Amino acid sequence: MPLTREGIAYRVAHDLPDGSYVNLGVGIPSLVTRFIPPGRIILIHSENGILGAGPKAPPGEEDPDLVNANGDFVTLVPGASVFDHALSFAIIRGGHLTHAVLGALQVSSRGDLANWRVPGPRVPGVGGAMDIAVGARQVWVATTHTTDRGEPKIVEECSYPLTAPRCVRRVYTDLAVLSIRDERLVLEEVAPDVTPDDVAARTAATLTVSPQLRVMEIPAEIDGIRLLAS
Amino acid sequence: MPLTREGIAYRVAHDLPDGSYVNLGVGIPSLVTRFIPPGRIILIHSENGILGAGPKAPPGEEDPDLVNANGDFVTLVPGASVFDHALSFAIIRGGHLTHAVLGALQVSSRGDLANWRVPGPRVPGVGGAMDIAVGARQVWVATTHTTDRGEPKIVEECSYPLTAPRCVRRVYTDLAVLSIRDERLVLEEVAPDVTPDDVAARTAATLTVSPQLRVMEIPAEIDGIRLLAS
Amino acid sequence: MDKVVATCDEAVADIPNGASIMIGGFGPPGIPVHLVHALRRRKLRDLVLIYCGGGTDEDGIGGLIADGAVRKLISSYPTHPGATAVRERYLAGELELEVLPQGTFVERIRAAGAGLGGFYTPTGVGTELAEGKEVRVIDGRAYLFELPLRADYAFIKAYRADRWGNLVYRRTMRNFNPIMATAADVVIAEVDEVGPVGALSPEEIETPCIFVDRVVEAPRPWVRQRPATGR
Amino acid sequence: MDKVVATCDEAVADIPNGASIMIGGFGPPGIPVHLVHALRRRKLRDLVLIYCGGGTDEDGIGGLIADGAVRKLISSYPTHPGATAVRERYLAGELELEVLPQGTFVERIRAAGAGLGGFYTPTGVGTELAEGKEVRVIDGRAYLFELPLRADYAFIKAYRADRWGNLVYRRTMRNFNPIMATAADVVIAEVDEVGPVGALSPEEIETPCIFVDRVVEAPRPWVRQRPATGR
Repeated sequence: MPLTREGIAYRVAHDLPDGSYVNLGVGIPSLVTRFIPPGRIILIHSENGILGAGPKAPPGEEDPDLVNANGDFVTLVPGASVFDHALSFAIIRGGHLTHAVLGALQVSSRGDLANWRVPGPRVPGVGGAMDIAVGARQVWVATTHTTDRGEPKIVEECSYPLTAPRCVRRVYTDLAVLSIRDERLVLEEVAPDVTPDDVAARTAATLTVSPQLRVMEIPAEIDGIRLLAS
Repeated sequence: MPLTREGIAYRVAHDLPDGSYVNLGVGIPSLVTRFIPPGRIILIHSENGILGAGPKAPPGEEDPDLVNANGDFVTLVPGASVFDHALSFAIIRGGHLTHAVLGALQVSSRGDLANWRVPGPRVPGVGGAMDIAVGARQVWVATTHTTDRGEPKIVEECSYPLTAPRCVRRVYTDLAVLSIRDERLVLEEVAPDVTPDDVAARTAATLTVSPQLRVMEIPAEIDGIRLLAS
Repeated sequence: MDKVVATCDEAVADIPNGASIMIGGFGPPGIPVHLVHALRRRKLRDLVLIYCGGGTDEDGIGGLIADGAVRKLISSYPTHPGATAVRERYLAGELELEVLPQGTFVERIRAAGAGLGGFYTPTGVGTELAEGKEVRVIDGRAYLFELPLRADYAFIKAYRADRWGNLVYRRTMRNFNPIMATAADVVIAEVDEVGPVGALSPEEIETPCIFVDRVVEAPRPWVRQRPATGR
Repeated sequence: MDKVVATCDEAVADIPNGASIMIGGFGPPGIPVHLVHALRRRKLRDLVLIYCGGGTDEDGIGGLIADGAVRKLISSYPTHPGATAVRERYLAGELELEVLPQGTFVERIRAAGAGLGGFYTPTGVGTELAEGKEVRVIDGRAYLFELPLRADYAFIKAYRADRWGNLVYRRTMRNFNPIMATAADVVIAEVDEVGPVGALSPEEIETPCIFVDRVVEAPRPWVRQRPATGR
């Protein structure tokens, strides 16, 4: 059974070690904070100048001067700090974030990432994506394995404009966890009842199956949130 | 009559306009603050991270965390701010200081400044001198006209290692005020009873006498401090 | 040293056609909306805006662009919700757009304010935003050369100020504001509260007054409802 | 996230011979003297120190140099009063010395912390400190190319901290400390007071905890005499 979007976020959250400093992209990555295992302290960085961003503010309690990089009115955890964009991108580019979890349009088997624009006559807008992709110590992608139209997102060569070459270390999808080691794409885990062949059929790149291939241990739901698709 | 060291500082102080942001070097420049005319607000920058440095702290009231770049325990004026060295040198190099008043070993007729070391087997130490010389909008030198041994400090070419080429706009000495315009050394003012020939005799560079040459208006003393040498 | 100006209209009165103007803010936090609206009332032409986003109707930056006042926008993320004027003008070929990675955008501004001639960043190497840029390998890694970016004017939003222009921000208002304050010929700060000189502690001042030329009080309504001492 | 270490000796226990170590401070303010004295007790060899001054007997840096523990000093102003050990060792040919303009010194450290590959500064052009350095003319002005400068360890002095290593400074303690905190593999902060997480406001934190690896409380006697709330 494939994972839901929340299931992907849950699986990512369990791999972030205690004491991590993490930047989260929009979409599935932004769900990761809901599933941090109890007892782990993980500080969320937001590129507009927060270390220690907390959950969204309850309705009516928004602080007009406090948003995250997605424009959500958020809160601050105890121990949080705020700073300007120069320091925020020194944190990003300087290798101070332990992890970034990003969405993707495409990921290549060598770890090239495309997640900022699709080709064509559109307004370009890159934001902090390129800095984060080159700067975080580990870049993980959290995404559905294919597009809404069933096209593979994991490909031999990205056809979309690159965010950064050779930056992705792991890919978490609804079907699998993959790692990129020495420019090879390795299947590390499959979702329950999903086979390596299922994953390969939905992947447009050569896949090496890890000798230690595991089946994900993931509950069907947690606190009423479904993690596995029915 | 030549000026005392305090007289040189007095003369400089009267040329700093209201609203100036000024970095002062050691020696004669550090005396300038005593003579700011009443009503003018001039903020003193210190390269170790102060804008708005005040007078030295009274004995017994020193704050161990508050020194200026000379290592003196100073005070802060109301409206002062403190910051790190990166911002402090952004202020310096970025052209934000309106004036720097510096000491000199030698100044050339084209405005080259030598004020950081004498040649020979010594430990080199430059501090902020080079940044200030290239960064302040106007660099003024305040110095005795000659060395203790009577050697001219204003020369055709500096023989000492340069701090920065072509950076000095004005030179205030015990004998004269000179400006450097289009790489020419111009005598603008002489001290009372000092003639252009007196100045030229103590200057090792070609001197152009300004058609508007003035005699300095300076009291013999102020508040018991002698400004003119007896 | 007193830099207080009575109104936003007065603060922007001398800006000519063709001026380059930095505007702080990210979100809504830290956007000097009153200055932007005053600028819009000037009905200028050929402006170059340096602003991280694309502007919306609410912040007035979208309106400036819709008015046709802007020749060029130097930006990082002009594609957020509400940035309709940018899209229409750009796709119609009526707006020049230079898009930079956000870290490069702010670092170029910082370089200008700090008197540097340029810098090398790893961001953008191997992407289409590297086109036309010098690549240099330093210690085995490839970097792009980037030039400083400065402007004729900067519009800054701060929370509290004193009459000399020392500035304090709260929460995520800082974003580009303290950096842009270093990199323009004329820096105009819109603030919620102006206090007397000495009201701000030396440590809490984020933008020292040396960077600020004009201060105008334009409080947002909600600020009036907060206790004066609290952040 | 709890980074508190019991003693300065424990905080420096893993530093090997030959390590490069940044030390904050300018004056006396902001020098982490207790860490320096603990380092001296380690009796290491071949250290590379990155420190703006030359060190004195009081701050312990002069003692480290006099001990022969230091192979090289990267500095800006090692010629202040009291810097006798530097002078003796340097003139005896026993200490390598790299002297940088102070703005270049701090900017090289910032570049390392910010992930930049280098930068161009106008400072030093046409002087003997430009020897061997690349000169580039940008927009009509000459600049020197400077590389980033990082270290294995940084010793930082702050006033207050929380247990995660968020740091606050007072008066002129900041100097190089917040910048060096960004540019070393292991950052050790000596502070006057450690409080609980949440004790510092988000705006007053000058060094976010992401930069800090170890925190050790080593209060100076005078700090105990001040009211706890005042700066």
